[in-house]
Amino acid sequence: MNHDFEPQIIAFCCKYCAYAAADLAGSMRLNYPSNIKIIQVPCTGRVDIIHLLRAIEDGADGVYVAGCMEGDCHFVCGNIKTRKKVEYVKKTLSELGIEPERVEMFNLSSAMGPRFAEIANQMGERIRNLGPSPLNIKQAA
Amino acid sequence: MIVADRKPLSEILDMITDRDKILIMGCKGCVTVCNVGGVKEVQILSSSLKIARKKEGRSLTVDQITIERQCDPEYIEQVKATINDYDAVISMACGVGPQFLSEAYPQQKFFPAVNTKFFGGATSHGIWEERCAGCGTCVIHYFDGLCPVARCSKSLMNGPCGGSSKGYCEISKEVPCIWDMIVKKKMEQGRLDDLLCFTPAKNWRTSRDGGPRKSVREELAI
Amino acid sequence: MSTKGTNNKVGSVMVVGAGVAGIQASLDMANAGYYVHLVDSSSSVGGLMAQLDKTFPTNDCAMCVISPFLVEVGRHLNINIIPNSELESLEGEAGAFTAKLKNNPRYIDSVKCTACGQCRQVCPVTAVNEFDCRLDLRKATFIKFPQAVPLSYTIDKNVCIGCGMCEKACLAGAISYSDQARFSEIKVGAVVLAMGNELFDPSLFDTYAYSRHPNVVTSLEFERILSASGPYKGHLMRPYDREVPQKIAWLQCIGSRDINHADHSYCSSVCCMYSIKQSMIAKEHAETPLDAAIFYMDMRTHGKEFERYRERAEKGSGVRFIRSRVHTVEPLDDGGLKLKYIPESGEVLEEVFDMVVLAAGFATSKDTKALAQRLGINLNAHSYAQTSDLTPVSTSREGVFVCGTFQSPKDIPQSVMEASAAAAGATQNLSEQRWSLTLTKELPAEKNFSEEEPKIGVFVCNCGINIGGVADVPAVREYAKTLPNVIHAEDNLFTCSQDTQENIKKIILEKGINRVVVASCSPRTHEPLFQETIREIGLNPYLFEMANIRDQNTWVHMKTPQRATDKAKDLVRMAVAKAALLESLPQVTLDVTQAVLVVGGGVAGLEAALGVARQGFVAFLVERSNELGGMALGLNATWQGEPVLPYVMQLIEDAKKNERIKIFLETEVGHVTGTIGNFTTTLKSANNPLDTKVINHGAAILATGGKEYKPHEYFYGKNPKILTHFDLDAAVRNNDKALKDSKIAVFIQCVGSRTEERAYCSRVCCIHSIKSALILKKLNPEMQIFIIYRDIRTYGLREDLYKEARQQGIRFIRYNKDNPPVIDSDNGQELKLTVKDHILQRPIEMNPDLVVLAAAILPNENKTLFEHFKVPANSDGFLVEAHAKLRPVDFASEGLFLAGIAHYPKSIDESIAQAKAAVSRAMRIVSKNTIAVDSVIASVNPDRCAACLTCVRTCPYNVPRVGEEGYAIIEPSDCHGCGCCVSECPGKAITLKHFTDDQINAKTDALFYIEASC
Amino acid sequence: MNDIKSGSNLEKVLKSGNFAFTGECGPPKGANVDHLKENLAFLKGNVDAVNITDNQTAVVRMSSWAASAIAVQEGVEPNFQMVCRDRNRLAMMSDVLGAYAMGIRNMLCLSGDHQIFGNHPEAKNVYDIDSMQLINLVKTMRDEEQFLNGEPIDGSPKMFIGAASNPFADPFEFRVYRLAKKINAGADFIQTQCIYNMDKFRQFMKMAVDMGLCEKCYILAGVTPLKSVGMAQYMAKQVPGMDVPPELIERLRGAGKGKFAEEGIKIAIEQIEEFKQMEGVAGVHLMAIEWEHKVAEIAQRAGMLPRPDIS
Repeated sequence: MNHDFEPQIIAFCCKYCAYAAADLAGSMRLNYPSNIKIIQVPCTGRVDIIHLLRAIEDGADGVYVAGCMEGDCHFVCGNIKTRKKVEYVKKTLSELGIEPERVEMFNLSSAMGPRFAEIANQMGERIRNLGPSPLNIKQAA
Repeated sequence: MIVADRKPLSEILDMITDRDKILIMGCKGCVTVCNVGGVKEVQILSSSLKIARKKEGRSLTVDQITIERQCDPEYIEQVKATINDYDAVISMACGVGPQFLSEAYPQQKFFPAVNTKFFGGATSHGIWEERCAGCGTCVIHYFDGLCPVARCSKSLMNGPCGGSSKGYCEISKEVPCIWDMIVKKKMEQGRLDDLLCFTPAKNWRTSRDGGPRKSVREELAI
Repeated sequence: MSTKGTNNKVGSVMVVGAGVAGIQASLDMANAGYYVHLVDSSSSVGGLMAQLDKTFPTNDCAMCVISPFLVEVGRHLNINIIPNSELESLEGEAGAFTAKLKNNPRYIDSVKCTACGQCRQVCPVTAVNEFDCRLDLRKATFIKFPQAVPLSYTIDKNVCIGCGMCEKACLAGAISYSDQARFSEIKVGAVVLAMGNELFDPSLFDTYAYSRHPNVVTSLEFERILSASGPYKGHLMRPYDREVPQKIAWLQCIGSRDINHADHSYCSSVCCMYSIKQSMIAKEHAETPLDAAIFYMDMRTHGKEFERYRERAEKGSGVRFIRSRVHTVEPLDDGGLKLKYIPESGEVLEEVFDMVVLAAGFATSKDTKALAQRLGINLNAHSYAQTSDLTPVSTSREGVFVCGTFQSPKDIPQSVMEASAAAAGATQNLSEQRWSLTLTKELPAEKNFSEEEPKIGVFVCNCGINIGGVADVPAVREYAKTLPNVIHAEDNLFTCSQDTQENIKKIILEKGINRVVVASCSPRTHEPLFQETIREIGLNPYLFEMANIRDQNTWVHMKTPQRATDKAKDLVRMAVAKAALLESLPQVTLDVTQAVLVVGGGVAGLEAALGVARQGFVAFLVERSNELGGMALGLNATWQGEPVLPYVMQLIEDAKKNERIKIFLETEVGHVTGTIGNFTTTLKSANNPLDTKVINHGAAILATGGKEYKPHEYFYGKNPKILTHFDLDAAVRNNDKALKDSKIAVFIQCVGSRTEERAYCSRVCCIHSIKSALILKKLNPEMQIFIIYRDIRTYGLREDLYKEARQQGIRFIRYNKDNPPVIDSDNGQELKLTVKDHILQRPIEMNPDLVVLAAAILPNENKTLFEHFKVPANSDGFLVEAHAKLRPVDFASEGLFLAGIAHYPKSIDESIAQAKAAVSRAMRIVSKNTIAVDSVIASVNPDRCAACLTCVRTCPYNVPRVGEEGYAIIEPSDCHGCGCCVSECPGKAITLKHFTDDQINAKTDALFYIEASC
Repeated sequence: MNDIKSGSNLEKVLKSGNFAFTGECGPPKGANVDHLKENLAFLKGNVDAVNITDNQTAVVRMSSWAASAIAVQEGVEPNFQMVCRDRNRLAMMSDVLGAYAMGIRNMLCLSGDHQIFGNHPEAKNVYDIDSMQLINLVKTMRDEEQFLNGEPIDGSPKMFIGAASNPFADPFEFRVYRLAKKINAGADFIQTQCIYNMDKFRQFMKMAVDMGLCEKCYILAGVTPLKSVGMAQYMAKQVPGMDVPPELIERLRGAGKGKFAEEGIKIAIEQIEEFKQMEGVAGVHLMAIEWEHKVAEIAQRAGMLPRPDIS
């Protein structure tokens, strides 16, 4: 494990839950790695397979989607649909010999500021343990 | 419509292993409708291939285009100007597409990215089922709209065989026994007698067994 | 202005007091068709909340949540802010008052003043800054706080030496030393009093050394100490030597629940919670571990999510909770403060703290009392506006309404609720004058930039020190200038302040900016504000993008400024990349269905339906059971002793008689479709689901109520001597002889509340128990009555009941959660109750004839109903409002509102207020003929559409269809804008406006320094 | 029904009114025929004819016509099985002619298990014609002395035509009609799937009798002795169209360890005893899979010996 490694992680967060939870984590002054960048979407249902692949292609070491709790999607079932898309991308990455754990789906409510920070920390830690994306290693070499 | 599945990435990667600039061609016909070769899938394949190459530390230039149909020469004509700028072209159309392309552009190498599977339709979103085997002699009216040629694992014309169990075929508990459906439908409609008469051996000449087929419409042909 | 209608009622309203309640009332009424005059004695709107650092229980930054409201009220065309003014008299009667105002001089003309601050720079005089609770200084020419509205300076004539420096410096020529008080008259149809309250002055308490020692501060002073814009810039220091305190003590009930020093027997309702908040925030601010201790009598965390908040403080943050009233604070030479106190164990303890915070309660000011007298408004014994529980926002004078802390001590959400309720009350009889005096805003035509290259302006906010104190804002600003398409970048102290809005507009025009990026806080709170600003000068609101560099950056990475700066740059780069691809979106307007669906026929539902009808609109009132009235049918009296049943019967009769109310009994809500302004709901018979009706409505109010918990504890249901509150109320109504014959009655509190299973406090039980105990005492003065409790929560003026109960000899025995009373009913009907006495520290045994269980209040189970409306419930089953503080009646989904116990357990007066508030909120929608719908919707490009039906099959709302022309059609008004179809469309024929693939991918690409390839 | 069609032993036994008894034997998985001969020896004299299976369960073995020819050589009358899976109509007709020329006189016409179950699941199946059409094809060759295309045959194959019937497959109501259809198509005798659910079989036979099918055709009831509880459970769960009632499995289990096989044989014998009495049942087809050496014992204990000699 490389201790200097600072992974770049993109988090697609839905406006109603995960993004609000991220704001709450901020207002609670909860710390998480600074190299997690949030992209707001109205609903995780808007997240497309290509958005996740594009992030990996661009060089992200990890990507995750964070939506409302299952059953509580503001748009009924966008989060459930996107969980399946995340599974598809995991499968694609496996096929390409890239750790599928670099992509993940999470669910949390807008009130779960601490959970947001926990997820961010957990994902940061996971990617740090996995090391840089194989796409970045080759490029650096 | 024609239903297809995308080939595994490894297979596609092997096809283009020595090529660095490719064009991925989608088709707006059947393969778009069955979510396998439209604009969206072209983007996904493009990104996946680029990821794979980047992982190897090699670059891959990918252009994308999705044309109206790859089974019509006029639409294929649209890529004429640039088609030979690529090391290879991947077609995401059914098996017809890459062949039409190969015929139109003999200098270029065309790879199929999908496995063409059957004629069928979506029973619900994300699930497609076979309905027609293209046998050339339609008999579904004898079977109340249910085709035993395409939908019986053994294409029995006098089914069901002894493997039919609880409405499912012997080959899998997920494959419905079409003969079970035929019998039940006939029974419901009080026309079981239809099934008591012997159906003689089918003439397969009109099917693929009769050799590559062609349809000529004299009144249309120019 | 033109007058419409033939009667002499006036279509404008006056609101006195521009704190959060006054602002809310003003916005509600102005948005529902009335012209509002908002009067405040101060130079700015904002009131007490503007001085707060954070708010409980979400720890949101107070200024951050209130500032969009300040700006909205400041820029509202139909709100006339009248600062520095007092209401002298109110003549005439309801519907047509004449208000006489005294407009005190500002000495600086607010029309001319540009708030450039030059006058302040040259002013040689320094004075104490009252806004910072005298902990800081200001000049004689000053502005109350950076986000002040109206944003213009004033001169403090009490300290001004008249040197003339500012007059010379002011290029706008706004200074006018000779400014005099003026008097004016305004005709209004109704008045809402929202003067708020001031805090008790603890200098009267010698024992706490407040006036003798700087390290003893009031809670408000401590708010300013914590505040990022306060005297110490958010650094936790003690005033005496600016040392960082290691130990801070909070002393509760200063000037509350105390008749010895303060003559305030009431509870101030908010102090327990704000002390918990302050202790937690102080611990966060402290660079070294801080020992925080709260000394209290009863911990009153009776609001929604409060109990969990307290748990978090104790278990998560390690705040010490000490049940004891400190009797003396002794200053030490080193600035320390020695506290002497007797904890529960009984011994006398001493402990030294570095700082003491006095949790000062509310007190009605002399000015307010004088105003009440001038207006002829009755005050109660505690000098709060006299109201009835059944008409909680009506004063003794018709046409004059009250809300907020002038009504009784309360927290912000309760004040906001009452403000809306007062707005509904004030406008109820003026509905024929609706829209008669309002003005319409003329917006300039939108400019068409479609042919132009993107020219992006970037505005980076310092947010006081919230951002600038962590990240290097100038560096971010300079970096922004280097990004593609950026033609202007600047940083602002507060990008959201009104002067910055003006500045943004000016810069946009000057430089020809056609896309705007603001890097500041969260788009959730501030995007609408900035969008409105750019629209005012002809930019489409969607040519705007925000970078969240505060909530999701500087607040998270406070301890790593470099990283925060780097991340801010990344976020700005990403926002700029998206901004370059932004497109104008057309504003779609739809006709509004001017009717409201009210679900639930209890008191809240009835009040809501009647409120809607009295405002002149149709209400559909749907009740699942076969009768109206709900839970209130089982209650005898309000806490002030007003009989409930006649009131409920009257409500039911009024509702039945009202032609505008369509009542559906034994009816349930089925499928709900549509969005704000136009919902279509299927109602189905509770008995026959095939018997359905379809109704159209523009808004819906959910008042689905609650019920009393049926305890499984304490042999309830197995022994006839064991009752719940509702059982006891019924027994009282039926003159049950057993009650009178009881010799010993025991009330057990918190049965089913504040447990592992149900962590919340049910809020009403302590009051209900004490009220019932007093009734029993009246029935049989010889009866021995015990109330076994954990904390007595007779919040606000309800403390009177507690006081009276003790005077009547009712005995209170406290128990711990881990050590509850035990009932032994083995001996047949004879009950044996054992409880450990907290004072004697030993078990007491008694044989009660009557045991009353203060059973929890539960929300009604309505899972499917909530799913139909897609509204969230929390883990306890209560509905979740849009914002715990400032939107307590709204759902996050627009057009849907909530009221009553479905929101949280509450007393009948609070339910009534919330129901009226819901009416007021709904009026913002249904009072208009048209409504603008969200432009973030899916749209189909027919050329790309394969008519494959993917969208038809994946839309959660069944909106898309394939039309006769052979491509998918998505009706803009039906689209909810989730984007599910967009991401599934195999032909990429559908785009979600404002969240296109190109725009989303541009952000990703930009993070990795990839130039947009699209 | 009384005219002799093929003159096979089986035909003669049935037509003489005897209760027929047939066995079964799978060809070897190789060209070594020693084991085949050994198994045939076990069966010889104990049964009237031996079914020689055709790539049973889609597992490749020696061709069934060749193994049948060996049986002829060994003095055991074969019942040559032919499935529709592996041959088109040309191959079928040529094999029928060849088989007849080799002295084979009985044929059982089957659809065949789908190749997905076998050891070459990737194979392309043929199913040019189905079992019903095969029955008809053999009948046409025999009685019309024509190929399927109507061309005359020089020396027609006089086969005793058999077909299978599975009373336990679904839809149950249709099974007896399909049996009738096979009889109409030309089946002279029927061998049923192994029977475990006697109630259901009784019901089936009653329907067959009521429809007069037993007057047009000989029905041989299929019996397979259960060797173990595992086998019973496998048959119950994994083999399509097999109906093993749970009570039967319990009975087997109740016998106790080491005694399952004996209990299985007991059950089989009880079944045979009942079939002898059952109206419409003309014989028993004993499928003693890999248990050829037990056939003599079962036949003995079931009172099936000696076999009638009708030559």
